Amino acid sequence: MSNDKLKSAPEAIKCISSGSVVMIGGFMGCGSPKYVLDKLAETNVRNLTVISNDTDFEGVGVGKLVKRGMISRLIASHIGTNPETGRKLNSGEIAVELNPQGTLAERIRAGGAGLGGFLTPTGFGTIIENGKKKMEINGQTYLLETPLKADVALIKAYKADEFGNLVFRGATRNFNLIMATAAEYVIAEVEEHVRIGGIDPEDVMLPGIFVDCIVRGCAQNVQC
Amino acid sequence: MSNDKLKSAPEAIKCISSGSVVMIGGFMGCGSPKYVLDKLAETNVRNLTVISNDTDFEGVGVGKLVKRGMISRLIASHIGTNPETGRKLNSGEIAVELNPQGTLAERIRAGGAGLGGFLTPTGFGTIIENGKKKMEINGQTYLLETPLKADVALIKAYKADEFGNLVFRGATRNFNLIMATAAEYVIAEVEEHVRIGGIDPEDVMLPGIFVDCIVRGCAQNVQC
Amino acid sequence: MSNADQIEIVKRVAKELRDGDVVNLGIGMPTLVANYIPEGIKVIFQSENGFLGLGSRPESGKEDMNIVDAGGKPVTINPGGAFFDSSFSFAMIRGGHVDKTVLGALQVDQEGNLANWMIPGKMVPGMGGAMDLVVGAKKVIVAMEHTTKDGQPKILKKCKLPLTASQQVNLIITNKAVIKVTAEGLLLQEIASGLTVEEVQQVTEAELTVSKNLKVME
Amino acid sequence: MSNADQIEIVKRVAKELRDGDVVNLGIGMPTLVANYIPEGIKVIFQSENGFLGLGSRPESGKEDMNIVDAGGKPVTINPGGAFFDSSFSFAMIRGGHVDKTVLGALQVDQEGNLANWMIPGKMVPGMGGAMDLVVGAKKVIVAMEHTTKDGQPKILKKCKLPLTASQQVNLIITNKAVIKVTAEGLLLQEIASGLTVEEVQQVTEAELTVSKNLKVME
Repeated sequence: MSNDKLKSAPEAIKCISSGSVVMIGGFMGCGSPKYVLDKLAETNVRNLTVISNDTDFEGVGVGKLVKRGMISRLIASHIGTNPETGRKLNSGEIAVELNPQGTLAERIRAGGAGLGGFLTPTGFGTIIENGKKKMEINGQTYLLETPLKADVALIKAYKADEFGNLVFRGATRNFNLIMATAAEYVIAEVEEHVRIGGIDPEDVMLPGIFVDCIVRGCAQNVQC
Repeated sequence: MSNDKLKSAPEAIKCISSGSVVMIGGFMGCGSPKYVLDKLAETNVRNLTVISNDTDFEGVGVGKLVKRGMISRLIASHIGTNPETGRKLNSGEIAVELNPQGTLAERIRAGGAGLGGFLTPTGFGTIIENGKKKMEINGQTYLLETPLKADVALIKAYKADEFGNLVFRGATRNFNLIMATAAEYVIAEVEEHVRIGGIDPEDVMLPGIFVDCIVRGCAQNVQC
Repeated sequence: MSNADQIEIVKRVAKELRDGDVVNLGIGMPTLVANYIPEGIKVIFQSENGFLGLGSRPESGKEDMNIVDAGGKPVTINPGGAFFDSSFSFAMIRGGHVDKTVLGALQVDQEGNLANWMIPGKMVPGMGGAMDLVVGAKKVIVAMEHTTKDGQPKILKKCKLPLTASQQVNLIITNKAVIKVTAEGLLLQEIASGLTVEEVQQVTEAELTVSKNLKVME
Repeated sequence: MSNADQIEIVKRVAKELRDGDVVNLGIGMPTLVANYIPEGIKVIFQSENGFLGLGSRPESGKEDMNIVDAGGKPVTINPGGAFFDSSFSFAMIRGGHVDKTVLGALQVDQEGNLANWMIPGKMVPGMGGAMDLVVGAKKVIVAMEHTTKDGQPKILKKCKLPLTASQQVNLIITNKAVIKVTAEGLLLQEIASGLTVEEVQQVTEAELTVSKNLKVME
């Protein structure tokens, strides 16, 4: 087994083609795989279904994919920080499905965990319940939410070893960690890359079996 | 706010009374809060409902509660390592509900996460499905499993700070981490106790808001 | 709303917080509550993007872009804090491990219904974490100006905008009043200095029951 | 079962493993598979109590009781391994992130049903993680002696004991044969050296279809 999963960004993103379902980690740009997204924005793939918490800010990160018209369907919890997404929602260019943030996170976790769905109290009595099965358990009503999976997940971590074990910094775990469990192919953009043994098993935040490919990116504040 | 949640074991376990529902962490004794269990075994509480993966070995850890006849109901995934539990199951002294280990873990997580239940493929086509609602999602049949909660959770970690932030070692996270989220009152037995700031926020495995009380115990191999 | 009004609101909200509370502050005005925590109590702020122990804004030039609040702005984490992922964060929120959440509102009604996430055909930013927070937090405090900019009531008999959550609001704190949501309707507990009950009722669509212990807001 | 028979079985199981596979070995005989991994391939062992990278037994006196296998016995973790909690471990298992699991069986049948966790009125140790593993692992390999101690078939038309999982077994490896479970029933792919197909069928209740490429077990 070749332990080293390191690839160049253009090589890594060959797994994404028009029509792919792509999960993208990050929270308003924090912990977003910006370098890989920049490279993806240079390709001609179209008609992507993107699952991400938000669409970052206009023209940045996921926002680049929005600007270039690469996304036809979006599942997110918040698009307010990127007005262009709102405009494309209104014009019909992007079909947007808004999920409560906790429901979105839990649906992704359920996808990675082999669950058929879960019952949440969130959204009961709101338009979020439209079309969903309702169930009463111990006198409380819950909505049945179903799992989300993807063809590819683009995530960002601070450090990877050659096997793909990941360490995150600060609040960047957000959607990155769970998305890595719910996609067929996982590309992790990292700032540091070390040999096996360079990350203590006690410090691993996401085991390497979930990571298919590692791309060297840059620190959060720096342009690659 | 007094940040220091440190208590003596006898003081801590006053929250447990006859009839309490108690979650107990550990996996065949690994990561088991043995010192707190020893102290609990010296009390006269009876009729406990215990939720734990197993009942350790005969007369050890949870096994002490079994031996002293303190448990009337047990929810576990495996009792094979403690033949006394099997004998008390057969004699009717303990009502045992066996759950698949993944279902048990997920039910506890669901209890802590405010979910009304989840759909799992595990147990379909076996006696585990008896009395449970079945649902078909995308052509696969799942069982609806409901959350578990407890009055008290007894858990074991390696290190705590004064606020109750916990660090675990090795494979001892097992059921300890999730149980701390699913009980009204959580007692953490630890080997080391440090000031606030003594555990870096990046290294915290369970946030202190889940821990009500810290008891100084001993290392895994050592008798207190 | 005037700055002075905002500060009156957030100061009054801060008095609702108790020692040891785990609190999530919504973006906008609610974040200001952190500046007015009464002396002698310690509150732990939760940031739903993944940490506990949200601290003050970093000095200019010392920002760590790996640590941002739920509005995406750089912040700090206090000693004793902890980071985690989004599924754990919302397990915490939905599971009742957050004591109080403070949010703004477009509308709130006498049943404790809250609308604060969209205006159909106009503004659809998305609900973010608000729906989970309002359902999951033990106590939901709405902090807002009493009326809209053009003086229309925001405290209604029945919300007209799409709801964020059904029957979850516990307390409404505005620049004019403190109102408790009860099973019997809205209970006026405090009014701003210089106002009469009638004046508050006049700008409130829902009917207010006046508490026997009606006080002046401080 | 003789030690030699056991070793033949686990050696043959080991040949099913591919470079990079994530593998969970059931307690008992399956754990021996780890000793016979073919040269040049690297396998990552998962231990359902909470880690990846399960290594060899520690030297006597060097046991770390914080690191035990799913049987509660002290083991080691290899460099590149990782620890996690039980809910994450079973998310991994149920979610299809474990490539292969190897388990013993009391009975297995022509539909791929497996019974290995209880004998009513006699032995009720509990299923532990077996039900999740058999449902979740991409490939389920049963490793067992071909018959019971008194020579009764364990490979049946229909399991009589309570099932561990329904229709999940992919391959059965015994001291007498390698049998693939297909939609059309059991396919005999290999037989132990010195045995005839008839001899294997005689101790197998379910009907065996003989593969066109029938081989001798190695």
